[in-house]
Amino acid sequence: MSAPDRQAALDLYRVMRTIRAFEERSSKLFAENKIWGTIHSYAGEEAIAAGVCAHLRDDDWITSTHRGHGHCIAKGADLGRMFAELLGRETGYCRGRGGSMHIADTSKGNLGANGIVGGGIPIATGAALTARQLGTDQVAVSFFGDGAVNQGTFHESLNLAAIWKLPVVYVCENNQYAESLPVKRAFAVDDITKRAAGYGMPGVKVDGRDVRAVHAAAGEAVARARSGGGPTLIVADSYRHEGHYYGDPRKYQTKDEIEGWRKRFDPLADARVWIASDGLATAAELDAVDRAVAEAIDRAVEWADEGPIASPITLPEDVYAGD
Amino acid sequence: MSAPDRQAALDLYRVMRTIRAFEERSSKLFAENKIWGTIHSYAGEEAIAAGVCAHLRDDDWITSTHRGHGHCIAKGADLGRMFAELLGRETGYCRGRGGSMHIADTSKGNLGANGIVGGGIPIATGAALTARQLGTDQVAVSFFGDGAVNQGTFHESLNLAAIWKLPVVYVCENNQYAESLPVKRAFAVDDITKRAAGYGMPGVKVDGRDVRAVHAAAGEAVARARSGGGPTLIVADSYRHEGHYYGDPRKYQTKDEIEGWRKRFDPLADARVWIASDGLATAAELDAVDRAVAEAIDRAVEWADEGPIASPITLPEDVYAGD
Amino acid sequence: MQATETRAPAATRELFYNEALNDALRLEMQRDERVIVIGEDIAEHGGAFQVTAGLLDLFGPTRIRQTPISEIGIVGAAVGAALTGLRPVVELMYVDFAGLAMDQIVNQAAQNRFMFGGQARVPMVLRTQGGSGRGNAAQHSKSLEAWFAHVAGLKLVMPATPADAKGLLTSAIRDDNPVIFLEHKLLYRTKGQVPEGEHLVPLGRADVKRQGNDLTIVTWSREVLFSLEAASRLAAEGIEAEIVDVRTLVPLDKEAILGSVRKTHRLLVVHEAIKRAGYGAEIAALIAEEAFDDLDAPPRRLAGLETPIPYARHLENSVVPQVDDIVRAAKELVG
Amino acid sequence: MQATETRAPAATRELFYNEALNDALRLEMQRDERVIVIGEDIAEHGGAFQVTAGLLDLFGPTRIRQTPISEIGIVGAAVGAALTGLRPVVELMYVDFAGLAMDQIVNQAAQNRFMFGGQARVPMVLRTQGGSGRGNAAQHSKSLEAWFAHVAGLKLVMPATPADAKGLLTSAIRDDNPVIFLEHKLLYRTKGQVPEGEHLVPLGRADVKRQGNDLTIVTWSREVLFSLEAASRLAAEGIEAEIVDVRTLVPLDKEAILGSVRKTHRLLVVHEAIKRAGYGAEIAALIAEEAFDDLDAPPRRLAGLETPIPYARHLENSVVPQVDDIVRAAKELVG
Ligand SMILES: Cc1ncc(C[n+]2csc(CCOP(=O)(O)OP(=O)(O)O)c2C)c(N)n1
Ligand SMILES: Cc1ncc(C[n+]2csc(CCOP(=O)(O)OP(=O)(O)O)c2C)c(N)n1
Ligand SMILES: [Mg+2]
Ligand SMILES: [Mg+2]
Repeated sequence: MSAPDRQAALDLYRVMRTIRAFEERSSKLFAENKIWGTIHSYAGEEAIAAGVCAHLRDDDWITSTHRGHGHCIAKGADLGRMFAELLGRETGYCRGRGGSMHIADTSKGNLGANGIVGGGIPIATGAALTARQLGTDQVAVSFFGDGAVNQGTFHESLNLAAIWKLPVVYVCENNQYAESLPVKRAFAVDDITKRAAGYGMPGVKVDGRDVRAVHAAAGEAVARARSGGGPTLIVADSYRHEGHYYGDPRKYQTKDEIEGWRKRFDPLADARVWIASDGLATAAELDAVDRAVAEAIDRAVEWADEGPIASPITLPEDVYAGD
Repeated sequence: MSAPDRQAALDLYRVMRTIRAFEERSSKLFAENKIWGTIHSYAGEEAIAAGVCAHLRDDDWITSTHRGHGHCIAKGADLGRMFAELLGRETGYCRGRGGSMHIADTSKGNLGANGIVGGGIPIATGAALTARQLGTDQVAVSFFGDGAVNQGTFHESLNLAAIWKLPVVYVCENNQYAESLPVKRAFAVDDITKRAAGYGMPGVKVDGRDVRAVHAAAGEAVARARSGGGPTLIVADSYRHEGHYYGDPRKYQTKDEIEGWRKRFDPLADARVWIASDGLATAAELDAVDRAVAEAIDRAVEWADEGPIASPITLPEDVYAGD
Repeated sequence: MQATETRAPAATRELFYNEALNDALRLEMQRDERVIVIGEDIAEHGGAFQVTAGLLDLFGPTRIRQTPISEIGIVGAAVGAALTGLRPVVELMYVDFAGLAMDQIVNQAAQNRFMFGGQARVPMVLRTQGGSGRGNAAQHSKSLEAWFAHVAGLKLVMPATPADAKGLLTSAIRDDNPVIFLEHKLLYRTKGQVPEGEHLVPLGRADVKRQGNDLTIVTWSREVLFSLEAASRLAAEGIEAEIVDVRTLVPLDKEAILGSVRKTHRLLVVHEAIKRAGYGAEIAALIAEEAFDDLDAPPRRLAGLETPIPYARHLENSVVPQVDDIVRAAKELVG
Repeated sequence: MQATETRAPAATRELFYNEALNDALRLEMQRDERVIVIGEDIAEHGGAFQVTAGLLDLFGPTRIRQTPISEIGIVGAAVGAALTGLRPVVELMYVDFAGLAMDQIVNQAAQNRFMFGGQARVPMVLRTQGGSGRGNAAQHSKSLEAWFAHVAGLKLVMPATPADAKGLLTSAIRDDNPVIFLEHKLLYRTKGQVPEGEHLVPLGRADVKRQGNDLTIVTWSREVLFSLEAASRLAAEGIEAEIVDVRTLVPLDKEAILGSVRKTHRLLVVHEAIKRAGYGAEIAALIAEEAFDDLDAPPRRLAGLETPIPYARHLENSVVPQVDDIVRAAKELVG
C-alpha cells in the first residue's frame, strides 16, 4: 500500500478535522438542549473512519454503530442533513425518525448507524453477499467496537464470511472500553485479532491513532476483498476522548487516565506532525483546512436550523414500502 | 492421567455397551411406532459420553443435546425411566412432557437434553457459575456438536467462562455433520480447537473413537476445572453410525462412506481389542457384560411398558412452581 | 409493489402444500435472479420439510445457500442482502428458533426503513413453520404469530391450503417489505388443487372458506382445516358456520371479518397458539370494539391451553383445539 | 413459594422509583446470599438507570457480576445458575435487546420446568426497562410486554410506583419461577412513599389506584400516571374514572378488573405498546367474553400507533397515548 501523497494526506486530515469539529458542535448543541436523546462522541477515533473509508467508493457499503457520526462523515455524508437529523428536522437524513443512533445515507452506501451493539455486523456480511451474488466488485465494511466482539453476531458473521469468502472487512475499534467495562475485563486474551484465526481469516492489529497505519492496513484488506481474497478482521487500538455518551460521569476512569490518553492519543495532532515533517503540507495550509471545516460546520448548522420540523402526519409513510 | 485399570475399563465398556443397546432398542421401538416424535441415535459416539462422565460425580452437572441418550446414561440415569419417557408414561423422567429431546435427571446433575442447538452451552456455564459462587468444587460439562460451535451461544459462553475462570468443560462432539452439512463446509478452519485460543482457554483435540484418549483428555480438563484452573474446550472427532434422526434418507452421504466409517469407527470394537490385548479382561468377560446389558435393557423396557399413560389433567402442575 | 389478484388461471393441478411452496420458489427464482434462498439443510436434503427439494440442481449452491447453524447470522445477512439489492427468502427451520434471530427481525428488518426515514427497503421473506402435532415437544411446536403481529414494519402470512401457500408466497417474495411467512408442519402433506404457472394471492385479503349464517369462525393455518371439518359436523345438526380464513394476519382484512359478523352476529376465533395474548385476542377485541351492537353473544376465543406443548401424543392433542372442541364451542355459542 | 401481603409497615420514606428498586435488591441480597445480580454496567457505573448504584461496594464483584455485551450468554448463564441453586437477577439494559436473548428466556427458562416434568425450578428475575419518551428512538423505546405475556411459564410484572416497584421486585426475587420485571425509563425519577424494610406486594394482585363509577381504566406502568392525571381532569368535568393498575400482567388479577367493570359498565384499556396484538387486546377480549352483558359500551383500547418509535420529541409523543388522548377517549366512551 503506497503512503498517502499530498492530496491524500490533506483529504485524510480534512475528514478527521471535520469529524472532530462535528462532534464538538454536536456536544455544544446537546448542552443547549437542541439535541434530544443521546449522542456518542467519536472524538479521538477519527483516524479509523478516515483511514478506512479513504479506500471505499460511493457504491461500497458500510455498517456503523451508535458512535456513528465519524463513519457517516468519512463515507461522504452531507453535514447539513446530519445536523438536521440531530435537530429533528424533515430535512434530516431520517426525517427526524432516527436521530444520532440511526443516521443512514444509502446514497453513499452507508447502511446506517445502529443502536444494537453488533447489530451491523451481519448486515455488512449480507451486503457483501449481494456483491458476491451479483458478481460486482463492491466491498462492505463493518465498523464496531471492542464490546461488539463478544456478541454472537460477530461470531456467526465472521464464520459465514470466511466459509463463503465474502468481500467484507471487519473493523474493530478498540477504544479500551465498552461503556464502563474495560477491555481487559471483557477478554481473557490480550489481542483481539487472535479471534480471526479461529474463523480462518487474517487478523491485523493496527495503531488506530496513526491514520497512515490504518490507511495502509485498510488498503490491503479492501484490496483483498475486492479481488476475491475474502474477509479480514482489523483491530484498531484507540481511545475515546469523551465519555461513553454526552454526560457520562465516567466513574470508571481516573482524571489522570483521561488526560494522559487525551494528550498521548490525538490522531489529529499526530497527523499534523506527520504531514508537516514529511513536507506534504505546511502548518499554515493545515490551519486553512481547519478554518474551512469550521465554516462548513457553521453553514451546515445554519442550513439544518432552517429546516422544517418533521411532521407526525407523515410517520405512517415510512413504516411500509410501496403502500 | 493414569490409564483405566480393570474395573475402570469394564465400567467404561459397560456404559458404552449400554448406550449402544439403548439406541438399538429405541430404534426398534420407533420402528414399531411406540415412540412418538423424533429420536437421534448416539451410536458410534459412545466413547465420548463414557470417557467424560467417568470423571464426574453425581453432584457435577452436564448439559446435553438433541442426541442426548448417551450423555444421560453415562451420567447414571435409570434406563426404565428413560424408556418410560420415550413411551410417554407418567413414570418417565419428564412424565411424558419432554420425550427424547428433553430427558433430564436433575438428581444426577443432568440438566437436560436440549432441542436448541447450542442451547445448553450457556446453561452449563451458569451451573459452573453457581459452583464458583457457592465455593463448591463441582464441575459442569457441556456436550454439544460441531454444528453448535457456530452458534452465538458458544461464543458468548466460552468468553464468559474464560474471563471468570469458571469450572466448566466444553465437549464438542465432532461427528462430521450437522444434519446434512459436512463440517468442512461449516468451517474455514480444519481444526475447531483453534477457536479456544481466541477465548484464552486450552483447546484439546482427541480421537473420539478411543475411549482411553477421551478419558485421559477429560480427566485433565475436569481436574483443571475442579482445582480452579478454569475452562477447557475439548473437540472429540467422531462419527454417527445412523442418520441424523431415525428415518433420515442420508442423501448427503454415500453408502461407501457410511459403511467405511461404521467399520473403521466403532468405539466398542476398539475397546474390546484394547481391553483384551492389555489383559484387563477376557473376551468372555466382555461377552458377559454384553449379556447383562441386554437383560437390563429388556427389564427396563418391560418396566417402562407397565407404567401408566401420562395424564393430561396434571399438565398445568408443571408450568409454574409452587402454585 | 403490492400484488394484485390474477384472473382465474387456465389449469390447476393437485399438489401437496410443500410442493406448492416449492413451485412458487422455483417460478420466482426463474423470474428474478435477485431471489435467493438461504437457510439450513436446504440443499442436498431439500429442507426439513422438503420445500426446497430439487432447487439445488436447478439453481446451484450460490442461490440455494445452505448455511451453518447460525440463525441470527443468517437472518442478519438476509437483511443486509435485502438492503443492497437481493430479495432473499430465509428458511428458518422451526419458528421456535426465532428467539435466536428476533433482534435482526425486529430491530433491523422491520425498522430499518422507518428509522432511515424511508431511505431503505427490506424485501425479504422469512419462511418458517410452527405448530404441534408431531411429538416434537415444547421447543419445536410453538405458534408465535402473535409476536410478529405486534411488530410495526412486518407483514405476516399464514396459509392454510396449497393454493394459498403458492399464491401468498409469490406475493410475499414480490413485496418490498419484510414478510414473515408461517407454515404449519402438519399442512405440508395436505393436498389441494393449485393453479399452474404464475399465481398471486394478494396480501391483506381474507378468504371465506365456507358460507354460513349461524356463526362466524375466524381462524388461520391448520385450524382452518379443523374448522371446516367441524363445520360439516355442525351442518349435520343444522348449524351453519361461516369460516373466514384470514390468510394474512398483517395486514388484516378487517372488512371481511366485520362483514361476516354483521351477517351471523356471532364470533368464534380459533387458533392453536396459547390463548393469553394470542392473536385471537386482537380479533375478538377488534370486533367487540367495532361491531359491539351486531353481536348477539360475547365474542368467543378457542385457543391453546397456557402450557408449553408436551411430547406424548395424547398430551399434545389435549392442549390445542381439536375438531371436537370447535364443534362444542360453536354449539355453546349459538345455543 | 408465593409471596403474601405483609401487614401495614411501620415507617415509610420518600424514594425515587430507582432508589426503591435498589432498596429491594439490597435487602434481598442481604437476606439471601444466593441472590446475585448479573448484567452490563451494573458495577462501578451503577447501571444505566442507577438501580444497582452502591451495590458493588456492599456485595463485591462476584455478587454484582458485570458482564461483557453478551445478552444470550448472560441470560443463559442465569438460567443455568437458577437451575443449580442461585437466585439470579439479570439486568437487561433495554427490553429492546430481548430479541437477542429470547431463546434462553422462552425455550429454556420458561419451559425447563415443564419439559422436565416438574424436576426443575428456575428462580430468576429478568429486570429490564422499556418505553419511550427520552428520544432514544426505535431500538431503545419499545414496550414488549405482549411477547412475554404470550409465553407459558413466565410471570410478568410492570410496576408504576416506587412502593409497588420495591414490593413487587421483592416478591419476584422470592418467586421460584422466571419473572420478567419490566420497568419504565421515565418512571425512574418519579417519587413516592415507600415502606421501609421488608416490603412485599404479591404477584397477581391488581391495585385500584383511584375509585370511580363512570368508567374503568385498566392500565399499567407509566400510563398509570398519565391515567391518574387524566382522571383528575375528567373529575373536573364530572366524570369519575376508576383506575385499575394491573401491576402484574401474568398472573392477571381478572377478578379486580371484572369487579370494576361490573360497577362502571365501561372499559378503557390504556397502554404504550402498539395496539395491534398488544396486551390490551387480551384484556378487552377477556372482558368482552366474560362481562359482555355488563358493558354499556364497546370495550375500548387506547394504545400506541403502529409505527416504530421515532426520535424527535414531538414525533415520539405523537405515537404513544398522552394525557389528552386519555381524556378524549374517556369522554367518548362515557359521552
Ligand atoms: C445488544 C446491546 N447491548 C447493550 C447495549 C448498550 N450499549 C450501548 S453502547 C455499549 C457499549 C459498546 O461498546 P463498544 O462496542 O466497545 O463500542 P464503543 O461504545 O466503545 O464505541 C453498550 C453496552 C446496546 N446498545 N446493544
Ligand atoms: C438453534 C437450532 N437450529 C437448528 C436446529 C435444527 N437442528 C437440530 S439438530 C441439528 C444439527 C446439529 O448438528 P450438531 O450440532 O453437529 O449435532 P449432531 O446432530 O451432529 O450431533 C440442527 C440443524 C435446532 N434444533 N436448533
Ligand atoms: Mg469500546
Ligand atoms: Mg455434528
